[in-house]
Amino acid sequence: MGRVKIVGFACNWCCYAGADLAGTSHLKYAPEMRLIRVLCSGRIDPKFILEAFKSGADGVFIGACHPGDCHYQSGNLKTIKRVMLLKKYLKQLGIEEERLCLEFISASEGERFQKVVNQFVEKIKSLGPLNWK
Amino acid sequence: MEINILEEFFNICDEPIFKCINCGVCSASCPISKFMELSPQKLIFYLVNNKKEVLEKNTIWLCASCLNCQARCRKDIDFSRVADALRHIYLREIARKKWLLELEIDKIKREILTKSPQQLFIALQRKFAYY
Amino acid sequence: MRYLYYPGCTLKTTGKVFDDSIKEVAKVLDIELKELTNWYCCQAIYTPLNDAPSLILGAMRNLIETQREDDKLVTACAACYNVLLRAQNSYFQDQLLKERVDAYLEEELRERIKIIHFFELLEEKVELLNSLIKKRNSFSLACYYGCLLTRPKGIALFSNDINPQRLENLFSKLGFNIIDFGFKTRCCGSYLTYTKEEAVKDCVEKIVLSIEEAAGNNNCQILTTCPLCQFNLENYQNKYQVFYFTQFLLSLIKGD
Amino acid sequence: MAEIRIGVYVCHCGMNIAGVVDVKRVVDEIKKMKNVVVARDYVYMCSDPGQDLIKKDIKEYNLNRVVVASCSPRMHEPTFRNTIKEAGLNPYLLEMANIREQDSWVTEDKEEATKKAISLVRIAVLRASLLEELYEKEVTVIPRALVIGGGIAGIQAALDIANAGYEVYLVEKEPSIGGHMAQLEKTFPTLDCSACILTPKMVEVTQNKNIKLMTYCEVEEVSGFVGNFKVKIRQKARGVNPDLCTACGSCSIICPVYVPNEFDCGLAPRKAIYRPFPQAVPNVFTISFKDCVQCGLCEWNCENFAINLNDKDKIIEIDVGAIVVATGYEEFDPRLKPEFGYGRYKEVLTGLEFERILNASGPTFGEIKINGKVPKSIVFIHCVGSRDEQVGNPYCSRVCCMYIAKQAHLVKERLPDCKVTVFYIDVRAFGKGFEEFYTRVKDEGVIYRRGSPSEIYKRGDKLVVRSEDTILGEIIEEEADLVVLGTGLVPRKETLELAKKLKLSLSADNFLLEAHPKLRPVDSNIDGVYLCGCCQGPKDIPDSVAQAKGAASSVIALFNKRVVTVEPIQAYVREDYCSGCHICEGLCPYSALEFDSEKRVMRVNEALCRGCGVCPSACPSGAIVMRHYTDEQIEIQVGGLLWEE
Repeated sequence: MGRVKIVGFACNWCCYAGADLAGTSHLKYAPEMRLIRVLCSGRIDPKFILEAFKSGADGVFIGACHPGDCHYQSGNLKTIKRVMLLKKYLKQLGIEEERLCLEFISASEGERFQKVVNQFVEKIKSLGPLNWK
Repeated sequence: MEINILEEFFNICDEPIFKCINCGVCSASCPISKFMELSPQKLIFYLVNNKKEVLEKNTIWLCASCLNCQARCRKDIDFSRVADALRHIYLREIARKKWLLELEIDKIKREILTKSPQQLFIALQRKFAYY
Repeated sequence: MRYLYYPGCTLKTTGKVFDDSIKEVAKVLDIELKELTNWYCCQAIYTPLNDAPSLILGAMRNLIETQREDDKLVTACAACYNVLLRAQNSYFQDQLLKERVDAYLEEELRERIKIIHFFELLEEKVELLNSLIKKRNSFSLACYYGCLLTRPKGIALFSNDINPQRLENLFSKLGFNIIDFGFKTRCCGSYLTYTKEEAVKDCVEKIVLSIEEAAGNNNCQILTTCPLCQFNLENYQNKYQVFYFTQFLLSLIKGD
Repeated sequence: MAEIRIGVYVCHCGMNIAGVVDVKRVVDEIKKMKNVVVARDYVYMCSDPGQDLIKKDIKEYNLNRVVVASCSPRMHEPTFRNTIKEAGLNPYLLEMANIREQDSWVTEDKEEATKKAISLVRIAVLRASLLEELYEKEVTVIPRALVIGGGIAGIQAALDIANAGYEVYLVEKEPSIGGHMAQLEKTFPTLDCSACILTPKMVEVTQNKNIKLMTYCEVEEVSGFVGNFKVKIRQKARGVNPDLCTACGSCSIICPVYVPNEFDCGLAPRKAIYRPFPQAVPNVFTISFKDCVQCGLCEWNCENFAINLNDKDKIIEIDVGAIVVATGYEEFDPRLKPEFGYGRYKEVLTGLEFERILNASGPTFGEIKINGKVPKSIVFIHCVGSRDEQVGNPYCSRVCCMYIAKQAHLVKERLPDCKVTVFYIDVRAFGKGFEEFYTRVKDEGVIYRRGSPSEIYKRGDKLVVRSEDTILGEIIEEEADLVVLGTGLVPRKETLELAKKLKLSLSADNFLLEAHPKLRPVDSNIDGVYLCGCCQGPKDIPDSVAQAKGAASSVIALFNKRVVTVEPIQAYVREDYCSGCHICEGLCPYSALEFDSEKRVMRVNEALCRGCGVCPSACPSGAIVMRHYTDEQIEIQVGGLLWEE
């Protein structure tokens, strides 16, 4: 089956608003993307991501503000570092690093949200389900 | 022959012609638009309205792909691609060789034919015939 | 420096003057041009249709050849330059097209080939060039670019498609008076010579008018970068002399 | 702990949700979940009957958690929080599932959309079961406002706030307030003299005791939040003491340096010590130090000793409760469209430049002259830099159609024999009195031809405008002595920097983004920061004034409340888990984490914490808890998304 499971995290101020804009503009994207709202991408503890992979996620998506635009000054910069480190760790665990994706999407980039989500879901579909236990 | 020109067009070309606001900047910038039976802007308007007459106009054969219009188009439409696509529709659906039918190669002045750059002749062949 | 050189069909025949002058200018500037061993016709025009990948095969074959010899590619013919560049660009941008084209090719193009116009090499050596010039004439220069080197925006050699200045800059550094006219990137009429001669006449007339307007009383010569422009401008007007820019440079270096 | 009783409410939103998502199925699925006492669907949950339904159920079923599945929480979370508050529940026991913006509107397949909706509602229910009561805190508002930008919008906003009895700082980066409106000759469509209606307002600003006018100043840094902003303002070195200057002008007369006057769009010169225009407010001179040669003549000539050539920039710090951004627009630079020859031909002017030519106090004193000659034919070109994807401005600038009509009218009025041709693509005369004005101008003999010109070149001493008349279908080459480009409006570069400082969002066209395009047009994405005028998007004077009044009344409403409630979404430290390792300390952008040296643990300063949650995700011992976004609450959502269906 081509069905994949994806966990999305979005910061309230940029990516979540961008996703809402994609909605108000009626831009269709892959229904596999389901977002969990957090106030800042800096809230995303690496353990949530590992937890997601452990519980059967095939891909994890993080939407943050563009560097320099963070509502909380620098939360997204911390996320960048965490994600970079986590990708190395994932590789060691035998998970393709492409399964974790960090994208910067501002509140006005509804179209971009649609594009990156579709690309990401496409990518995960081509990688197939994660067989990791 | 019955052809749905719009459908045929979108089969081979994805220029966003529906974005056209008919401002006419393409016609104005075209150095040869005064020799055209339909100016580029009008041609796109005809095409958008699915009029297959576009294939009978000399416009598509006169476009030399100089991209002057593309450089100025407000909506980023490349007219030369539109003309190319229509040309190909004509050559595939109506006649394989446009220039043999109408142009009569013998009428081209001999001194032009011998002096002119090779690429000119190849370009002409590529634009006017389909093998 | 050694480069692979792609002359194209015209420079081997009716554009021989251009070819010869390029080779000689390259020689005095210590640029080694080695002709691409197996070169094909670039197919003269770039026709991007969704269902006809064969229309860029010629250009792609040349790039594959270059890849085999593992080098940069220098061309001077404006049409070849334009076609090679645009073909390569769409090959790398359009995944579907790439797959279709690859089906016809013996090997795929792994990464972008650096395609250089001969003019860019001259720009780097402007000081050497200056010292080599024996005699300067008193003519003002009108640099006519034509369409193929200036468009489409973004990938063309001269990024400003309406009022490019690079040729002007080169020749003013060499000490020439420049005529800055309006129609320097307007189409010369191209192959309409065969099918609609009056259109070409009209185009050339407009270009000449524009030069006349800007030149005033100055003695003026036209420099071209393209065999097509050269032909049309030579053939349909007799007010000004027309030279390839390399041809003109060579005459300065030779001093005749 | 009391039993958790959740009520779930799925909204149809008319057909917006129900048209794609099988609402009944969602309800049926959710009813099966643990803790769900009642689940219902209703056509408009946000309507009064919808809200009453929730309130009734809370009473009847003794609910203690509510989940609403409808539109984005960014839209209606406050509404439903209020609803359950009225029914006696803590507002933070509400959870929303976004099944409109992030489901029904973005999913084509109905089956997929329903599945996604079930999954989204499911995680909302799971999260709801872990929600805790939180109590909002109140913070007093500093009843002082900052207005950035002294154009017509900024002036109007400042006056309205000041007249309501609150103090206002009005900051302007130029030496005088007035903005672009001061440069205009007449205003469309009523043909009021622009200066005559603006200058009284400018004077009112100086006379109003509540307004502290800060010209030649720029905002340097902003921190804080609604009700309590701290702003650093740079007072640029002016070289003249405004309290001593009598504006006699003797300094300017003797100054030997001539530079182009920005106010006249560079068409006339000014001195290095100058006043942009005679009606400037404040009426004082300013030295532009980038032009000044430090000859000292002005200092020597000033009788009041007002001049100080060693003046330095100063930083002023102010505390305000609200900020109004009114930074305006910039004219599009037509050099980006080289085919129009702007910058190459002196006879090609921008709209604003021609406005100065028409202006009685402009470089030609209102005489329409170009190169010293009266033009016999003038061509206007619409949409230069607007509706043009080549230069990245796909939007319509909204004012060009009408200002060209106005300028064409003024030309016809002053030079009846002059041939006036206007090249347009569409004429957008949408405002009050616009269409009538457009008809009047056409009736006066202005020729409107439909077509966008492709280039302008010279033939003899005439300019030739080449265009297609798309109605006639023929190519025309119109000769003209003067061409006026209908240049569009683009966002100011400085505004982009200011947006960074204030953390404001931008819309796709790079203008500032309003909180909601329809319902919150003056609010920004930051509480306590309001937008008005052209910084939010191109608009004409009445629209700018209306928006300024809207922004001002939002500020006044905020000040009248005296307090703002702060969301209690903050971190706290569980002291028995904290080892005092200080890792969190350096991460906090607000320095809200302090070390308690007695207990040797960290502590969150609640006055500073904004609730971003960077610290809890870094705490190695899990001692920091983020209220309303706890680890458990997020993890249960992750788990919920991955349930096997």
